[in-house]
Amino acid sequence: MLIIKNLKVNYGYVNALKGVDIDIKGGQIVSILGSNGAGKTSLLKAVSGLVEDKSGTILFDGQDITNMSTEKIVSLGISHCPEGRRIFPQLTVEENLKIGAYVLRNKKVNLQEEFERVYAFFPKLKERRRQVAGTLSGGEQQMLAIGRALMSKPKLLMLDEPSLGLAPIIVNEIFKIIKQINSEGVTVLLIEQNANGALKISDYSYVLELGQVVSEGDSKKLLNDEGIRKSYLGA
Amino acid sequence: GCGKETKTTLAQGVDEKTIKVGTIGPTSGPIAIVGVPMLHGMQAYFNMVNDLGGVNGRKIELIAKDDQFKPDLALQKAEELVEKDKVFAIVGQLGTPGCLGTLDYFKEKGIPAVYQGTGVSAFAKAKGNYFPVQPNYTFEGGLLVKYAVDNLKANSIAIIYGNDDAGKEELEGVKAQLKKMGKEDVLKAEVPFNTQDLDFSAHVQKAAEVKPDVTIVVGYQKAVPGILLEAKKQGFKTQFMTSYINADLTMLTLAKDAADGVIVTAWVPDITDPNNQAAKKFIETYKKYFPNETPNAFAAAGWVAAEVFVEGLKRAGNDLSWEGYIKAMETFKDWNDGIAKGITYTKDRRNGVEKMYFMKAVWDEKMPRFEKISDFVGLE
Amino acid sequence: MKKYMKQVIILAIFILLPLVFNFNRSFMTLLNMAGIYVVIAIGFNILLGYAGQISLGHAAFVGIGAYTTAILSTKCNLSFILIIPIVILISGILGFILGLPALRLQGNYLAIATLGFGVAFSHIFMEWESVTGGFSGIKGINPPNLFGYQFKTRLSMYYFILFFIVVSIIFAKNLIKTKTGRALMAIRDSEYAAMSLGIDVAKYKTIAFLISAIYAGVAGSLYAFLFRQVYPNTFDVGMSLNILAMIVIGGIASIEGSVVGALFITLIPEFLKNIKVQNASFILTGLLLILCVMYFPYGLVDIYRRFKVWLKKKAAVKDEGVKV
Amino acid sequence: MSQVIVSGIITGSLYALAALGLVLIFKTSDVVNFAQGEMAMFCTFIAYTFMTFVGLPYYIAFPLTIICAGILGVIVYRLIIKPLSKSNVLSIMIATLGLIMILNGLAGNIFGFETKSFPKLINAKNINILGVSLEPNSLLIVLITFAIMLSLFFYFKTMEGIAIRAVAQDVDAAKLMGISVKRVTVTTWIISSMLAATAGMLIAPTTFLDINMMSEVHLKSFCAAVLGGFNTFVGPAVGGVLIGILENLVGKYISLAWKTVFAFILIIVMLVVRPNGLCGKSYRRKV
Amino acid sequence: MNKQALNFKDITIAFGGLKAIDSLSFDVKEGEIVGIIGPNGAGKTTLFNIISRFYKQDTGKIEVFGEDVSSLKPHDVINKGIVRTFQNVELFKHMTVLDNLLIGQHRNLNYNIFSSLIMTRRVKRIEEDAKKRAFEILNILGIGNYAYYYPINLPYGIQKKVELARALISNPKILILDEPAAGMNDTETIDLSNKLKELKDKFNLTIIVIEHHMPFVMNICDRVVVLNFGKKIAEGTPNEIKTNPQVIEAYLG
Ligand SMILES: Nc1ncnc2c1ncn2[C@@H]1O[C@H](COP(=O)(O)OP(=O)(O)OP(=O)(O)O)[C@@H](O)[C@H]1O
Ligand SMILES: Nc1ncnc2c1ncn2[C@@H]1O[C@H](COP(=O)(O)OP(=O)(O)OP(=O)(O)O)[C@@H](O)[C@H]1O
Ligand SMILES: [Mg+2]
Ligand SMILES: [Mg+2]
Repeated sequence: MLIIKNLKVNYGYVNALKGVDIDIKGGQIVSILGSNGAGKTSLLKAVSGLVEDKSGTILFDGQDITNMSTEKIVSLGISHCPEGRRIFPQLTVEENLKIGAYVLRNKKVNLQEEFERVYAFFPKLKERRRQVAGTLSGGEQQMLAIGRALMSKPKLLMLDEPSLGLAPIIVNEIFKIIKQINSEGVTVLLIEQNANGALKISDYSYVLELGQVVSEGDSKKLLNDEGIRKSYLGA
Repeated sequence: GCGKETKTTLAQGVDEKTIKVGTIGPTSGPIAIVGVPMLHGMQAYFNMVNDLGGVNGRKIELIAKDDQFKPDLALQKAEELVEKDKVFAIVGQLGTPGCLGTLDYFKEKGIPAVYQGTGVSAFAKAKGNYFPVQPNYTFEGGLLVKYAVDNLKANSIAIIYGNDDAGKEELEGVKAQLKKMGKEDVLKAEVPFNTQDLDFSAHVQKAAEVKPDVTIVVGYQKAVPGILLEAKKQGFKTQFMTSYINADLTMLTLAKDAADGVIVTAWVPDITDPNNQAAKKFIETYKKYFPNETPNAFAAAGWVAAEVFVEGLKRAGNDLSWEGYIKAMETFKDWNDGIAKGITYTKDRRNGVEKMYFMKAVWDEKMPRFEKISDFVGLE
Repeated sequence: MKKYMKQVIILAIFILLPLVFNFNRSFMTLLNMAGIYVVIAIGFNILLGYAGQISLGHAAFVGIGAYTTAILSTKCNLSFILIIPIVILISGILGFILGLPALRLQGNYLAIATLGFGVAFSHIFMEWESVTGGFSGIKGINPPNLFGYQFKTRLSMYYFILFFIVVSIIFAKNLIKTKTGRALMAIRDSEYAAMSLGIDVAKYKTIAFLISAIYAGVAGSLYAFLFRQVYPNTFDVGMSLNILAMIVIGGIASIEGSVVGALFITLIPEFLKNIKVQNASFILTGLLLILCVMYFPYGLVDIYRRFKVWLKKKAAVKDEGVKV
Repeated sequence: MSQVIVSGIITGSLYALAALGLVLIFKTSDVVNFAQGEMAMFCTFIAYTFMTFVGLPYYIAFPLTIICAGILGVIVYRLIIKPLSKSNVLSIMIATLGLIMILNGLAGNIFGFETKSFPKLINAKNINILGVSLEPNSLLIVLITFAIMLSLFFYFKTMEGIAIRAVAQDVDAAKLMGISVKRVTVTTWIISSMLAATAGMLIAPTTFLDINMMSEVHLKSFCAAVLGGFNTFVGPAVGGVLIGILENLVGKYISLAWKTVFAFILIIVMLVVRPNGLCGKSYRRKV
Repeated sequence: MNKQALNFKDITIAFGGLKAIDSLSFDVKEGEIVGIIGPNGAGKTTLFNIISRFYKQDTGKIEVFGEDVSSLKPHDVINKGIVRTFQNVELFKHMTVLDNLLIGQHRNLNYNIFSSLIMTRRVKRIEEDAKKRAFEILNILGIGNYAYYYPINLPYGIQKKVELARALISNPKILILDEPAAGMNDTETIDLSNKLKELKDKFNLTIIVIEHHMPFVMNICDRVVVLNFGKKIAEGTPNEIKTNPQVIEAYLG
């Protein structure tokens, strides 16, 4: 579904990605691990067309999206929940969700139903739906960012550290939600610092270090890999 | 004059073929509205003179500098004209700030300065190398109020004046004249406005409260029609009078019937009058050189500046030193050949135009016009 | 001493410039005006570039400096040695007052409040005739007099102004390298973090206004000494916007940028004036403003930085060449 | 008293009308378009040209000018705003200062420097209500201003409207929502240019048409927007009307000469009391 | 060890109708590391904002070493020895990491503006010392090589560390940290918690920390306070908390 070949990303003199190959099959959950600065965020930004200096090829459903504009990429059915939440602080919670469904604006969608689906995942958001998003607590904002990403009914959902700043009970919830969405046919590309959780729910995983893929494989296998356990699982 | 070791007495900027003349005024930005027509008026006159062979065989070259209506830039441009371009004279400089800002410098240099596009009385007092043409506002204010009291028999007068140099000097003039006539109590209301104002309802109300027989309005072209329209709206009945600044069709076309019956002063014979030869020449020449423009009062002012300057040149003949030119200018005695009438210069008399006449605006959809209602009159 | 070599050379160039080229008087006037704008722009950059506080009313301070000088010089016959401290005091106080609304306002709201301040003052200069002379302004300001030497010519004023520029630059540079300057930048980047680290936001915002007002006031004083007359319509909104344009064109948060910007904006009309098309220099100036922000988003000073990067790249290529 | 208040409301609605385009641009890009007034002036000249040189009647020239204004909006966007899309807000504001010079200069060269009269929307006899004399044309302008204000207000609640606001708050995040930032920005420039043209043509009968016709209105519209609250559409109307009334009352009862000074001091004081404008919502970033 | 460092007495604050903190009381002893946990939106950050005086509580008071600080201005809080980090990282973006750390020392630099204008010898010396100290702290946290970077270009985890360094350099007695380990993986988190313990001993700190990362909390905290809907629902050692059914239901899941 998503095929990335020899992807390189630079920020001025910094080579954030130095030739990465990744292959995501439809219907999978794929997770990407890596320590701070490994280039995980850069990878997602490259896919959704948010970085300028990049080379390589990115194919989505067989279509070359390497040089497409972000809005086009997104309208093809990729939804990207970015690092740092990036909710619209001066819009209300519900307006944030509404704009999440922007790509569906010309289709007949019952927005109210979509809201309710998200509110079912995150009841907290429903309580706060008229609140200006910028005044939400950190975790509430995170929920909103995830909820907003779900609103566009994507084919591929890319989540950049969704569990960041969430209470353990919600983290578990998030993983369940990801599973559920995946079971509805959505492919998921997941970046997580919570390597344990990510490896448990994903089918396949990549490990990035200093802009390169250093290992990859079935998530179950990686979960038992000694090196991985030491660097990411705190064991 | 400067550096006259050679036997010729020519001042800087003059040779056998040309006379270089400088002018300074705002020709870009907002006040270009005044600056550009005035510059073109001068240019039209000089072009005409040059096309007819120049003055004593010398063609006039006009160097125009843009001061953006700023006194500091005006001074800088003045220095450039005098010391770098080495012009013979400064003609038709426009704008109170610029004229004031360069006054000391030009006095120090002694370069002839003909026509200041401002009514501030400082230049009449400057004497020496200064030759104002345009009547100053103090004088005009006096004339207006004198006419109101003597001819219109006004017992109560209100003045609505622009809060700028022109308006304030005009007010001075009104007050001084009333004092001279011992009629200070006739002035019932003094209402200032800011030159950028759009809403004149308060101003008109204030004036209307004193129920004046005559209301004098002084200000630039846009404010006056605004006030007239507001007065019409409020049903304020009074005899309006205004300054020569508005003595062209602009006021009539903007205010339309609200301007009907307004009395204006004029010093340039009505440029819309088909029987006026001098004015006709102006309009024809202007249209020849600037076919896309309609000659207005500002353009006429530029024309007058050039006309007076060239008359001085003619009188000076070949004695084109600064002293020679100044001396020649001082021979003007009730000069009436140009558009402007009755100009007299002596060693201590530099008032420029000292006689004006009155006109009445007539609104007529097809032919809006001014009708002359008095002869040339002065204050004495 | 070696450390300051570059600065000394630049200063020497500026000292020798008018002597070598023997500029005519009107160009010297323009240079002097540019110099005065340099002082204003440096102060304004401290306010906008470093402290992140906008002002669209800075011409008022220049006017206050100029009028204070004019009045003290003509009515009280004071020497400039006394006038300048008084100007500093008065513009400082007014800067403080304008700083007060800034404590509560941000962005456009601050812009409008300061604009209002500027417009109000330009009317006051015009209306308060008994003090400011109304539209006729004030004439006859004495030239600065130092031990009997009168700074009367454009050249002597050039050096007089240059002295103030040098002092302005040194003070500004030292300021931003130390505690106060850093506190200003901190406020600009995050008020919350600044507060939590013990920076009194109100105090430092006020300081920023105060300092930039003093720079503008002193520049106003220099203006009065240069032209020896002042008129109200000089200090209008147009001037305030010009000052803003200077530092954006030159470089926000850069002292060198202030200098470059001030010189650029004051001198371009001089280079465009020879185009004999109606309004051409006005239109082209506008065009240049746009092109500048387009091609030099970090200001004209960025040319120098880019040049350095380019040099380094060249050097790097050479190094590699050696390796191979 | 009531006459000056009513007059103030009418003048104020001119300020408000001019401010709406300003606010629209601001809401999408945080940019204050200093050239808004000059765009209005330029478009009004276009309308004038249609009427006097092409000889079109007013009711055809008006919509035609609005279309031209839309084109002007596209041009401004393509040539200035788009190339600057990655620059900071101040740079764009300086560019709009440059645009003032270009438009003002060109207008002078193309259309000349004389002051012209511009026709009103409707020419009906003044009406008199309770001793206050009113021009029907002015009433119509007030109505139009409020109508535009309301439509903008509701437009901003629709999906497209929310998209515009989203772009203003976070460009990259907006792109991730599938919003074409370019399209949204060019749309707002088109609309705001059309608003400028509308404002210009409705204001010109009052200020008369020349290259300076908008200078004062523009300054005041800026004040109106800020006083009312720059991030709302109701704000400019409230601010504009308030400034209009305030100026007249100060002029009538305190001093005509000092009214500008008073008005601005009052604006500053009101802002200090309500730092986000009278109708603006305060939004403080949370940490 | 037993002196009271911080004492919250009956704190309440509401936004609109919602009580973000509701009659909250607890204290922190000198030298302790106290964890504050609770579901999202429980009021944890709000509590920190109250300590920082960004918000004023509606009722109740806060004592620092026995002194009521409710009337302090935000910029005075640091003078009581309290300094904080922020949940979403509040670095000075347009200043280098080094400059960020120099601002951390702002109130310790004792010279006035006039001496800095002419750059007296003393000013130079103080500045040099401040720089040295900045490097010391950066090196302790292992981020010395980032001194001349601008924060925007740094990965999130490093930014969090820079913020910690900036807080530490001001010689605080009480350090309050809002989710210091967010964005770090388990290994990095454990490293950080060990580092914090070390720092605590080295600088005699009292630490209050909000964190959702349970291994971190378990590893580092002497005591944990649990909030839910602005109310304290439990308080105790990490192990007690871990097994508290109320906490499990509301928070741990
Ligand atoms: N805008 C930028 N400018 C310069 N360098 C950048 C920029 N963004 C990222 N980098 C650098 O690129 C590298 C990869 O960054 P990236 O954000 O992709 O890492 P990451 O794996 O997502 O890290 P984290 O876990 O901290 O989120 C880092 O070294 C970072 O410093
Ligand atoms: N300024 C405000 N206006 C309105 N509501 C607010 C404001 N600040 C906070 N809140 C609300 O108060 C509650 C507490 O917020 P707080 O940030 O303290 O939560 P938290 O415990 O830190 O949560 P998290 O773990 O998600 O960061 C939240 O529900 C939030 O929406
Ligand atoms: Mg990342
Ligand atoms: Mg929080």
